[in-house]
Amino acid sequence: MASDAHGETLALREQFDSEEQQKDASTLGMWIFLITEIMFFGGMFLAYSVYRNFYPHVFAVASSSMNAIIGATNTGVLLCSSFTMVMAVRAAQLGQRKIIILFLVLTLILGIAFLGLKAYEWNVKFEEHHVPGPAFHLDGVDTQGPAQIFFSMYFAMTGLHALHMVVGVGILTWLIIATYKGRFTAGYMTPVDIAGLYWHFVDIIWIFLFPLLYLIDRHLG
Amino acid sequence: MATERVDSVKTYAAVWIVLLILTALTTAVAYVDLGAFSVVAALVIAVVKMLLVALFFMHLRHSTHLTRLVVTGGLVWLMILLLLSFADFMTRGWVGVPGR
Amino acid sequence: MKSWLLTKDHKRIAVLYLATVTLFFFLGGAFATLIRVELLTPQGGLVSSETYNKLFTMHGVTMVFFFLIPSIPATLGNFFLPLMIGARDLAFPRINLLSWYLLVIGGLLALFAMLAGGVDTGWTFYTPYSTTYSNSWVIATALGIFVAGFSSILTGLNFIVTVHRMRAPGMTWFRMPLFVWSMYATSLIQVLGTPVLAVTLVLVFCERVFHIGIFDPALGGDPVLFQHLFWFYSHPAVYIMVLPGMGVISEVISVFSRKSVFGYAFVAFSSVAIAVLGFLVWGHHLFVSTQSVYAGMVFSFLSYFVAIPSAIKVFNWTATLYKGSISFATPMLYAFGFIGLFTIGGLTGLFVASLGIDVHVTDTYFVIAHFHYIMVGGTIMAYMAGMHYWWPKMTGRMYPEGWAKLSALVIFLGFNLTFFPQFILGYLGMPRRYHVYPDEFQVLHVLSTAGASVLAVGYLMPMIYFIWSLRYGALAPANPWGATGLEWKTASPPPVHNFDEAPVVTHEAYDYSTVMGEVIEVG
Amino acid sequence: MGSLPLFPEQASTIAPEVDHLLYYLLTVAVFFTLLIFGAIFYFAIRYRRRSERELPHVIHGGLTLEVLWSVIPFGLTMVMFSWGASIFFTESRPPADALQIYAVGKQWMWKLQHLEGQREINELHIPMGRAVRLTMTSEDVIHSFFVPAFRTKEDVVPGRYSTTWFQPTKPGKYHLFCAEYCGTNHSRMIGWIYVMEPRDYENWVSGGGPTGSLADEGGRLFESLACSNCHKPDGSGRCPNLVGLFGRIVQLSNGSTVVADEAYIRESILQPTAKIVAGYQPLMPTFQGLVTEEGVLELVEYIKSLGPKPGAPAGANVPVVVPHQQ
Ligand code: HEA
Ligand code: HEA
Ligand code: HEC
Ligand code: CUA
Ligand SMILES: [Cu+2]
Repeated sequence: MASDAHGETLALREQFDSEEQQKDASTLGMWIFLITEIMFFGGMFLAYSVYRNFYPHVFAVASSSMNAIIGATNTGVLLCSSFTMVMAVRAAQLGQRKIIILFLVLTLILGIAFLGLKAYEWNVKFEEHHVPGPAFHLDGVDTQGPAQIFFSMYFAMTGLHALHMVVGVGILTWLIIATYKGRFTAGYMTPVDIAGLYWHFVDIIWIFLFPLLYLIDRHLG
Repeated sequence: MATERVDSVKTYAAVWIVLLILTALTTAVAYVDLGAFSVVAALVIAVVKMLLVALFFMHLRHSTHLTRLVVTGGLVWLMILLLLSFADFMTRGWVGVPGR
Repeated sequence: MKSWLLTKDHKRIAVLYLATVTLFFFLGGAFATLIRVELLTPQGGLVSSETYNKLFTMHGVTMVFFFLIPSIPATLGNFFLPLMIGARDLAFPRINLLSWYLLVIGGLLALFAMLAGGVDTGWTFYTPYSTTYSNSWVIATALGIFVAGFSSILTGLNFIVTVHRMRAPGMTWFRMPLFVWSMYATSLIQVLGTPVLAVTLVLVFCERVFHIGIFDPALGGDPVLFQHLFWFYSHPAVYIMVLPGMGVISEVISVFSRKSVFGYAFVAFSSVAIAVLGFLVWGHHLFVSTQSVYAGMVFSFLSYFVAIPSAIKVFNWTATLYKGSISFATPMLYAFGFIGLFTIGGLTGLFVASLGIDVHVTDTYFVIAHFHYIMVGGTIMAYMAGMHYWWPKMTGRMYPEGWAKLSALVIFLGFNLTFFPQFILGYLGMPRRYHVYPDEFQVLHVLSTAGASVLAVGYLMPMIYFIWSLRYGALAPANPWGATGLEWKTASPPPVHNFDEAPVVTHEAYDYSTVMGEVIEVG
Repeated sequence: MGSLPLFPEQASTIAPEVDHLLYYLLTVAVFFTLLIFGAIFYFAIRYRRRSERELPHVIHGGLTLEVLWSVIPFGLTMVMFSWGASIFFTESRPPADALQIYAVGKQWMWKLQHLEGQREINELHIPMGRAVRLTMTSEDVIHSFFVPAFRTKEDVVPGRYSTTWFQPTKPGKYHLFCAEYCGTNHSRMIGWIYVMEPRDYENWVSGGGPTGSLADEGGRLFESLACSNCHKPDGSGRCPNLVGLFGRIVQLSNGSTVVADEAYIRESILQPTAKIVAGYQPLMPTFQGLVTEEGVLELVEYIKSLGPKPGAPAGANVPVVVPHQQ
């Protein structure tokens, strides 16, 4: 890993003295970016908690109208993708290029599967008139307003989560191409590592969204 | 941080299986009437899952103090947002005057 | 041209920022001028109510999001943070350039909104007015602020990583100049606070476009929730606006009294303390919003905690002067102005943090006066101090000292004439955001407008002589003030990679005995 | 124009208290401002640079000083906090015998209703010396009810009730402002408060509303909206008896309790399913969109008039200290 300060290697940028410094900087940068993401989703979690606290009954009814099977399956899919992602990172640590690609592709497929299920779910919501708007209607509650708020939060939260997934899918695609072209070596795998952090973070968000949106007081319904 | 710590496939696989089991568990538990503890159970399981992902998949357990500080900071700030907001929402009506 | 637009050099990016925020300052200033002229008469003859509402909204939006928040961090911070810690550049130069582009894109979106018809929600975008009732360009403006927010986040992220990872050998945390400490604290706020504003704007956006009812009371939503989310960012944001200024003042006070800042560690930690405590007080903007009484008390109580670190700073700066060798160069004059006006602004912050007083003065000109004292009297003074102090380093030219001193004086006088009467107006009950007002308030409004014209002249002067000095100013030596920072150890202006020889730090900051040998007299 | 006052008129019991707190704050502020300005001037002149070569002694700091100038200001601010909070607490709790008046804000006017049925727009007549309690709501955006001479202000929020109160001490005519930005004519959403001698007020108010008292009006609405079909005065049928409801603690079906205040009654009418009374079914339809905010206030007043909580004076607000969620 010894490269001189004004490194001519592909990887080392001129503002850094060493690759180690560069990697530390990138990793720290990514973690800081992730806490901005925590705060970003945090705003929505706040809104969600406030309204759930205002309208517990409506939220329970609305939540029970979700398909928990799809929700649980999707959670599983995402967890599997996290596993394949971490395997890709591991392969990168060991410098096994083919295996990196294999696992990245698997992750990509799982990510797309998640988005597919999500799209299917949204489509169902459309047909059931659970999309906020003039046509909105939820059976089982009398006051449609709070119910609509639940679904507004649902769409905002899952929508922004899905947006992050789409970005993740883009990153994965780029990584696969770059790995294929041989950009990464055992000495320089920072992008894979960092993409991994991002992907797991998006997974963690979903770990919270799933029980909060799909599983409120299921025993009632 | 001279050399990367490489975890074994076994560790990763174990964590992965546990995560899947926890997902099944949280789903199942939702159908049981635990009263107010339903939320608690759901959140506890979610937090455990989060910790597993963060510590193992995101390598937090091998990472520097600084990284851990950053993560803790992020969570603390989230708590500030939630708790101080709820200082309002939970105490509304305490004086028994509408809007106060 | 192309070399500038694609540059990754933090110094050039800083200059790009400088040009951008200056533009927005004069735009915001033009809106302010129109506001003040309009308020000359109680009956509001110059513009319609609708236009007036757009004026103060666009004034607030421009000044806050496109001028003051990026001002010191993105110009002086960008230019000097790497230099002061002995780095070749920021950790992520490409992200740095991206931040600038984001600011420009955000600014263009906001400008588009202004040209297309303007926004009239107030810079605070309170719901349900902003989501349901306003038929102005809320979406484009919100989008602009959203994008500019990411510029701010990325700048903060870049600075934090740079401070952690790029310090020169020997540059320990407690050898860092206080400006770096304050930029670090500022960055923390940018990173932790701005995302919440971003998501709030997304929710407003969704609500406005799809009418889905997240804050809509008609559907059972809570408009006060919006206020919590907004101020969770926007209160800490006021420290984004003032902490960098405090950093500049620490440098300037030290250099021009040729003494180490009194209680260095206290000043350094107070920056971080302000950044942290600043997140605990946002509810003091909601005292009469129907927030619960107890929450009001908690937030009032916590507000006083954030005042203490500010007090510590003010006292330490003043104590630094004691037995110093005090020069009256322009940056120092501005620094004096800053301390005085920030003190007044901060102390009146204590008034509005007191529940009993705030119920009466909230949403009146008292609040307007409070924050202009800090933001204009404080931060802009500090910004001017920093601009004069570092101008020789940035451009390699000296500014004309006489003119500079004159403009500092004009700004100080004009400022007080503009905003002092507003404290009285506010306590008398003059509500803010009023286009027409009862006759009895006119005298004070006229005074304020008179002051604003003096102030405008004061701001135009530096604009002219700075540009003049680019061509005709005397050539600046490497260290014209006898300062200790690493930025003065390299040429004026610095070479592309900042230092010809990688610096190694062996002394604490502000050790003037090390530079006395190289002091060069300046006129 | 004419004379240039520096302080607004003091016309309520709370006004002098607020002003006293202000004097305290001014004293502290002026003291520190003079201290800092004075020190800067003195040091700057006393220690001005006399030669380019001079190098002052290094002073690193002093712990005693740091502690002193943290602790003393902190003590001073704690006085600001507790004094301000105590005034605020008073401002938040109207006395039990306050005169009830309702206010509805709307772009861009104030609509005020007296119990006796008098209605006013942008004007409010009140008796001197008597505490007045306003229950307020908005039909559209947030407004704020601000009377500088009384030093009171409270936002008026759509979708909920807010409360403010004051006790005028001086007859006269005072500004009423809308202090929360509410759109184009925000600055024209102003009016006057007329504080009258109690006897004049009696005359004014007994001039009578065009349609009778607010409660009567509410009773009529109760009939025409067919509330009375379900809610029978004898409590028969599947609906709760509303007699004596106001101020009572209501047991809800989810086990919690709530005090039947104005906000609860409003919610029962507009969002009946939000809180279900224990032992009843969520049968009640929502009246959202069928009744204006003013109408709701009339209904509230009617239900209040249906009989007090045993032992309490009529129309009184019974302060209750039972925690409940909202
Ligand atoms: C840079 C900007 C900035 C800064 C630094 C501050 C600093 C402070 N602000 Fe200010 N504030 C604003 C910008 C700022 N504010 C803006 C823009 C608004 C209005 C927004 C809107 O509604 O549009 C506002 C509004 C505002 C409110 C709400 C008013 C209302 O709308 O009703 C409150 C209430 O508590 C408040 C309090 C404070 C306090 C306690 C501080 C403290 O941090 C001040 C600390 C400083 C000192 C105390 C001075 C130095 C100390 C001494 C000289 C020693 C003596 C000290 C003691 C005795 C303690 N501010
Ligand atoms: C950084 C922030 C910042 C800055 C620098 C300023 C600067 C100024 N502001 Fe600012 N102001 C705000 C932030 C700021 N303001 C905010 C957040 C609000 C609240 C908005 C809201 O309610 O939503 C506000 C509201 C506000 C109001 C209240 C409006 C109302 O409530 O109705 C007023 C009224 O006097 C005012 C005046 C001024 C003046 C005179 C200046 C001066 O300092 C400006 C001086 C600069 C110039 C004058 C420009 C230089 C010269 C030219 C452009 C040449 C042309 C000029 C002439 C020929 C005269 N401002
Ligand atoms: C279809 C029958 C029906 C009509 C019409 C009806 N209500 Fe009700 N109301 C109920 C029932 C059933 C309950 C108890 C369940 C609940 O809390 O929702 C109730 C509860 C209430 C309560 C809460 C009572 C308590 O003891 O806490 C109030 C107040 C009330 N109604 C007012 C009104 C008013 C005012 C109207 C007319 C505008 C009205 N109701 C019309 C059926 C009705
Ligand atoms: Cu109503 Cu302002
Ligand atoms: Cu604040």
